[in-house]
Amino acid sequence: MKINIRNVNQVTILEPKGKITIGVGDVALRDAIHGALEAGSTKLLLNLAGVSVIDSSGVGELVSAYTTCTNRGAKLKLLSLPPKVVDILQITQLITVFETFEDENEAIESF
Amino acid sequence: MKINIRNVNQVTILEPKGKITIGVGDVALRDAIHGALEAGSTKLLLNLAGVSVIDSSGVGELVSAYTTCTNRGAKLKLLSLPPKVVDILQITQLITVFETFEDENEAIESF
Amino acid sequence: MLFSLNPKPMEATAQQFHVVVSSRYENIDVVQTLLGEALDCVSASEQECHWIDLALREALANAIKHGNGENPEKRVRVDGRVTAEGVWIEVEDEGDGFTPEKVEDPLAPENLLSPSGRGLLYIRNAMDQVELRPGPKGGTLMFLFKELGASNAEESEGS
Amino acid sequence: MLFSLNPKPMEATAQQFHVVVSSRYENIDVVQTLLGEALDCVSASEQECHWIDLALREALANAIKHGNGENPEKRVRVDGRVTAEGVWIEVEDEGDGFTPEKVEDPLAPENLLSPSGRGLLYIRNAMDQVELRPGPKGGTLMFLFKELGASNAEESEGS
Ligand SMILES: Nc1ncnc2c1ncn2[C@@H]1O[C@H](COP(=O)(O)OP(=O)(O)O)[C@@H](O)[C@H]1O
Ligand SMILES: Nc1ncnc2c1ncn2[C@@H]1O[C@H](COP(=O)(O)OP(=O)(O)O)[C@@H](O)[C@H]1O
Repeated sequence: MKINIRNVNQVTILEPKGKITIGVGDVALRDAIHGALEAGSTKLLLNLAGVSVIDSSGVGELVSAYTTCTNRGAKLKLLSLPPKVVDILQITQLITVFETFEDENEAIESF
Repeated sequence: MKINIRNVNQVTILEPKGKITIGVGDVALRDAIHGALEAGSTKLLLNLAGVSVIDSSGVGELVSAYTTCTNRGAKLKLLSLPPKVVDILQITQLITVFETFEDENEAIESF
Repeated sequence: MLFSLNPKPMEATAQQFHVVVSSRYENIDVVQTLLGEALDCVSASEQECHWIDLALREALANAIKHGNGENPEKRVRVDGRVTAEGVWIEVEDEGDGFTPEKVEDPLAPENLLSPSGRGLLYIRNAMDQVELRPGPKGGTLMFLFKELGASNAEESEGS
Repeated sequence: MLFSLNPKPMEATAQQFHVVVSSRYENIDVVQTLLGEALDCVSASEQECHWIDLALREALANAIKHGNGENPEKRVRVDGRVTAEGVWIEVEDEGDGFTPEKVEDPLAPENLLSPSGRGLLYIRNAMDQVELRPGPKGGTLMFLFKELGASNAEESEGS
């Protein structure tokens, strides 16, 4: 898994590519989120378009990222969820927990 | 497999890293050798220190590289063969076909 | 005679695999490749492959993590059988077993934002039948079955 | 009863695997992982692992290339059994078979610089026993055996 990170209008956009699964991908995601928070970011947008596989550990990391951000007064929103990721978040009733967007500009303006 | 290529005193040094095995690594090696020859190189030095696995297809590519170079009036020599590669070339009586070196400078000066 | 492995034959109608791997998460992808190969042969749909893949990943992750405590010396056995009718998977670990009834419900409001505890739910959602049993040596044995070629309505439960 | 895979048990003393993969060179690494896992369990030496790995690679490459003509629809079966005493491997392809006696000697002067033709020689060098036979459906069946824990002198034949 690779994570591309860029900043637009003070929003940190994280774009993981590949598998967010137990062992490697989940840890990489956690590190990237923590890095952005350490750098002082309070507006995080996670673009999931490039996620090919996610498992329960990956979902757990999404939830942890969400609660960590909230606890720190930062906001985490999700962008471009592939249908399979939507399915997987729906099964565990998490889809409504997250604020999700289809369009990057719309997401950026929402913060 | 990745191949790093650099030039020292008109000698093209090719440094493959990883597996020279059927399907991917063998083709990558062939392409790199052909590329160097197309670029006009006549002195090629193949550093095998980074080769983790080689199979008969990889050995076949070494032999093809040798004959292609010879047919074109270029020279191909080998550098830093791991013990396992030496074993494998010995089994098929190829070790004496190649001029091999331990030391890069010595190899470069030999051309 | 040199050999007596007595292997299962290569059938046109049933794909089988039997593997034992050490408790490393990288091995999940290795086993996953074998399942994918078997599913390819029976032309399972992309949706079916996706859910079975998820179930197997979760089952292996549990075996490696909770069963074998990430101890690479402990092993996980996986047997699979795939036909046009369905997929049967058996996963066995060398752990101490557990009582599935005692596992907390990840959909309970107090667990909704828990960082873990969703694997079994995903497995049950993805497969048609899930059975957990103590293994012969005290570890966990998990049996999974999913019918293939079922109606689309059934397949896309999750969506 | 949900299940009847009737798998081989997870033994402490013998590692077994049974896989069927499509004719793609990437799958050589998948099978190689399973062999490596099995060899790990019996603490085979690095030299032993290296030569058995090479033999299996060559056997699979031949099955995929010459046997199955790189047709990904055709499959290769691999059965392996590893104990502290030795390694048994069986590889079956879905090709048309061949006559090993007709294969040219790669050590003959006129073949020494041939771009191919060395695979079987490497296999024979790496293993203690090699048997080639027509498979039940006309493909090639290859049986390989190598003793483990033999003397170092024997192991490092190639060096
Ligand atoms: N193979 C296993 N061996 C022992 N305990 C297990 C096994 N599989 C699951 N469990 C137990 O069931 C719980 C729930 O598992 P699961 O739903 O997959 O979520 P998670 O793995 O995120 O904890 C685990 O926390 C563990 O206590
Ligand atoms: N599984 C197989 N099915 C059909 N022919 C085979 C098989 N394995 C080997 N052969 C034949 O034996 C020859 C020698 O094989 P090998 O020594 O491995 O060298 P190479 O693969 O480089 O040709 C091959 O060229 C092929 O004609």
